[in-house]
Amino acid sequence: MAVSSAKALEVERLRADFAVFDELVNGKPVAYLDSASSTQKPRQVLDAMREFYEHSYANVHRGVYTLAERATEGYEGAREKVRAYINAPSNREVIFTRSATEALNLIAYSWGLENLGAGDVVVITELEHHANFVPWQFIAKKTGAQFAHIPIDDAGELQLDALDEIAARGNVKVVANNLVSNTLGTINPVEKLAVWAHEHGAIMVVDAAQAAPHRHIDVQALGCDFLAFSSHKVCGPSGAGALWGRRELLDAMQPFNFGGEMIRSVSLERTSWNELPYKFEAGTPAIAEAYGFGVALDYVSEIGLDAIEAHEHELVVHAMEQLAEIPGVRIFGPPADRRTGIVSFEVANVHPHDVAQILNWEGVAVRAGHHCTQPLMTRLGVAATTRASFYLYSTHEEIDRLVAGLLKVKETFGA
Amino acid sequence: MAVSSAKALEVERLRADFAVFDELVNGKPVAYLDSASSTQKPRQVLDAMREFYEHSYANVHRGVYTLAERATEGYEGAREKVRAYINAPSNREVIFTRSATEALNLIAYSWGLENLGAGDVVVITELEHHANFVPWQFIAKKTGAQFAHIPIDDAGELQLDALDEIAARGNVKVVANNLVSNTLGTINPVEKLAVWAHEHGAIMVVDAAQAAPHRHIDVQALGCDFLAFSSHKVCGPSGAGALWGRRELLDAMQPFNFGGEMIRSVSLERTSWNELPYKFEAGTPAIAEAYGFGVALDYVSEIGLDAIEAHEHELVVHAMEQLAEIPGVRIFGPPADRRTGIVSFEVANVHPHDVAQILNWEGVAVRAGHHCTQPLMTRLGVAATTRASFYLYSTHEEIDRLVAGLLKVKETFGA
Amino acid sequence: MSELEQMYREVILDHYKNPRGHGALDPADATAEGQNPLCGDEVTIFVRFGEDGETIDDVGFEGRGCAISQAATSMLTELVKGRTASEVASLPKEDLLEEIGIPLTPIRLKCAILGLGVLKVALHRAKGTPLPPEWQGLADDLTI
Amino acid sequence: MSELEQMYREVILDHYKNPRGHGALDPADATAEGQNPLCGDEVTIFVRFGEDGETIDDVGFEGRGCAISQAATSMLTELVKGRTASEVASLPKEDLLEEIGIPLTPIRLKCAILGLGVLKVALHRAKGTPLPPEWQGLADDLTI
Ligand SMILES: Cc1ncc(COP(=O)(O)O)c(C=O)c1O
Ligand SMILES: Cc1ncc(COP(=O)(O)O)c(C=O)c1O
Repeated sequence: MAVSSAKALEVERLRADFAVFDELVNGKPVAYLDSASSTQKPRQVLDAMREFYEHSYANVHRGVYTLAERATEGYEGAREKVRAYINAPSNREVIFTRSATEALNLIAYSWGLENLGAGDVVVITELEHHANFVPWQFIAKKTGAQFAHIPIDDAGELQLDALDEIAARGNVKVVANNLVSNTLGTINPVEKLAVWAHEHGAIMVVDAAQAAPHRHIDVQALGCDFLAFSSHKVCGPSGAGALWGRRELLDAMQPFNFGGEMIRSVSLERTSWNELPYKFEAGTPAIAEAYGFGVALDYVSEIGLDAIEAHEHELVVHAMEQLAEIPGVRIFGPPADRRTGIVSFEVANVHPHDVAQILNWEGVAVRAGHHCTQPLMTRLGVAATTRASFYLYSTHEEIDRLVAGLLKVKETFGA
Repeated sequence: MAVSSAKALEVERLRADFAVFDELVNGKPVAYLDSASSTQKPRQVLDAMREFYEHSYANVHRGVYTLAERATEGYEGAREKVRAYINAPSNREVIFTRSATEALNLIAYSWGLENLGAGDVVVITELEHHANFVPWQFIAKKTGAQFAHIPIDDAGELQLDALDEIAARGNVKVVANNLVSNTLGTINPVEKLAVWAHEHGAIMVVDAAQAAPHRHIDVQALGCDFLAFSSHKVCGPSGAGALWGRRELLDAMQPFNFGGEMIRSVSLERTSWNELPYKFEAGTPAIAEAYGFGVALDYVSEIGLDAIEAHEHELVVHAMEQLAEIPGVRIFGPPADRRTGIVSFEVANVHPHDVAQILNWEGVAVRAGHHCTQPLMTRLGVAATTRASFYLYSTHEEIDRLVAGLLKVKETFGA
Repeated sequence: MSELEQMYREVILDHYKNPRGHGALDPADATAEGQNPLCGDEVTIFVRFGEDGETIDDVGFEGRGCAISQAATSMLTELVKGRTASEVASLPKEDLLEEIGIPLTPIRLKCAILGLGVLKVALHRAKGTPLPPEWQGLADDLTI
Repeated sequence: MSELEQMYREVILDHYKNPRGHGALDPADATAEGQNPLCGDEVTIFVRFGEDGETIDDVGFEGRGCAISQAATSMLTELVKGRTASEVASLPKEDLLEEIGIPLTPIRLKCAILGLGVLKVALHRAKGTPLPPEWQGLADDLTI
């Protein structure tokens, strides 16, 4: 078993940062294999947030007093950390949201409502998460635009030959795709799609919720127009997320939510908007959560995204090898070198809910369901899958426990 | 000086829950008089959130494993706490949002876009916070509805005689008002407005951001249709808020944000919505923050809202008496018995920014600005005011420091 | 007996592997379809009434789901046969859960009662029997 | 000298109480208005050019604001008189801040440079001088 990069990561030392790994479930330590859903939090992030609440908390932006200045500095400092993390040109282009989902809704509403109409085509893919699917479906319906999808092949890869046919249907205005599929782990060719989108005068929207925690992100290299991701999937607190968008586009857009902070002036007759990024941050933001998000990005960056990616790759290779040896287990999606640390599979004649339930008795936490990708489930011909997903703190031993658990599943069901 | 109810509250004991009061600013302990903007957090809330992150964290609702069950229990338990806090009939009617602002936007979009049109009238008041003003202004414009306001008198009280004239303008469809004004502290007659709204077939929207932390709230007694408030103003973390709405209305509304969790089923052709409250909670919610919000409501409820109200009343009486004695200081708004623990004032010939800046050197934290109520500022004929606001941990001594600081302001400016 | 063994006890696995009432009824007097949004599982229920137009003569189901949901729906068909529409409309979920007889976490509870909810919706639509708020989510039909 | 005394030093209070260039110019060759969204303060700037149509002959302002913003705008009028539009368009804010000569927190900085931003917008509109991203927010005009 190759452990070189796992060692490079010093996984055992890192695991000591996560108190949850001392937790026993059914008398066994938790093998947490659901990081694609949400990650656990290191004490560095929790400590920093506590410290912030105790020494630097106030509402941001408007207070002239010291606590408000500190809070604002912490909050705006986090914005700069997000900017650096994705190599955005300016931190005015970084908007804090609750989550990737809210970021994608913001684009769909603020850009979509004004820019889409009959004859236009909104393009998503068959492996989108509902967060980058349903908002576009709604806005397309509302504006009369067509809603088209790029199909995938049996290995879970986008079929780019379908693009010509899609372009023939009308004016392509939006192409929206996740950089990494949360169900299959597929790494999608968003750079290519961005080029194609721009050739057709469309904007390219990248859902990086499942990519940003695991790989270097460079919005300029990707060539996209918008990119969204969530704090809680990258060791940060829940309740925070980020949207990056090109300044020219953000400048021309109407706001999404309305209220305090996002205005320049308000009167009964006429209301105008604050400058970027505040125009898109109505009301009191998730102050301490944005701050914690920034600390989490520091934590992950210090470990190194290359090391994390290499570690996850080893884990996914190991997992796929081990799972392939269990009769009746079928793995969905591309080979290991075309995916991140995510494996979806089925166990013949056992429903994923039952698989996950039995694994839980063994202290192994995996996800069972459609993973918010029902159109993909339809394509795969299943209602649900079982999914194991890894992060910087995951170990080979946890995967071995998953495998042992699956044997127990088969035994229970006589399958 | 009356200290009876302050004693009933055991303020000094409570202050020990708030680490921030050990903080020195410019060598002086912080007199935090900006609680209307956001409150400080007691260790009970911070401890509970930490505990939650370390022992019960996972994404909610979908995991079959133990950590996910615990997280879901914590999150749904908080929903029940919010329900009880405002005496809502059912916790299916309680929706978690980022903030009061987002809750109000949710209503404006989801209810407003479908139900408003030409000939309809949306009624707000002259003392609304921008959060309950600008969303309605936007939706009115978008749907062609009229945007009307209830004026206030010189004491900051709503002039209800204006209602007939407003009703004559068209079909009144929405009446939106804050229960307590964040700038003047005025307690508004929302029960009366709710009766009037219903007589005209309109819905009554209550912004309780500034009321819920300070007074008992009973949505059934208020007779309203929607009510919004924020966690961060009631000792809870930032990033969480709640919307309550009547079930029949919520049932008939389209969702606001789209994505995971809020769907029943998704396909390329047709997508349908999950049941309440999930229909309105797209994506990963602010899990730990909602949980902390619930703990904060417990904290405040245990102290007792009656005791908090009485304590704040004493403070505001004291503050108004003391401020009235300073030549050149003018207090805005109603008498003490018609307001909560909020005092907005001006110091002749000194801009509020300068007042707040000099107070900060004395360790006194107050807010200077328009407090997100520009239409009210216009009515008062000022660009900004200085505002001191109190909470359960505020003391008479802090108010005395405010007064001493104001003398210093006058000295500095020779005013 | 461990909790695991309890949950997957013999009778559950038996109903799962040999579901009673499995299959569509055609024609049917009442029918409805529902999903479990958590996992995408679907169930369709078919009902045939007796001569009085009230008593459930036959009930069938189709769909896919976990052992708990399939076994529960299978047991449900046995439980309701011979009862009237209004009896079933007011049947508390506890009666079915007792039948299932295993401890269920909140999330698995949703699996167990999906079939019952869909049946109540079918009866509501065909016979106008009351549908308490608890079950209304299954009947909502706002969509894109 | 304490920070407080520094911030409200004599010269600031003098400019605040006796602002130079206070008042509208009518007619004016260039004008713009801007707000500080934090406090609602407003400033309107008026510019008159000399015969060359480039050199700022006179500049006036109206509005309301804190001591810092009013003093800074007053100092600004002295700073820019006699310079050309394009010189002022590229004038770094640091030059004005040096003039003000007191330590400013980020929030008070916005007060101090409001007048300068509005002046740059006025010149941009009248003369097409460049308006770097930093100042563009003041010129946005999306509204309800
Ligand atoms: C690919 C992808 N997109 C979007 C999301 C939505 O993220 P969130 O729930 O944090 O908004 C997720 C997370 O489940 C995801 O994996
Ligand atoms: C009366 C009132 N309404 C709404 C809000 C907005 O609250 P939040 O910023 O938490 O969304 C506030 C807070 O400033 C308020 O005082």
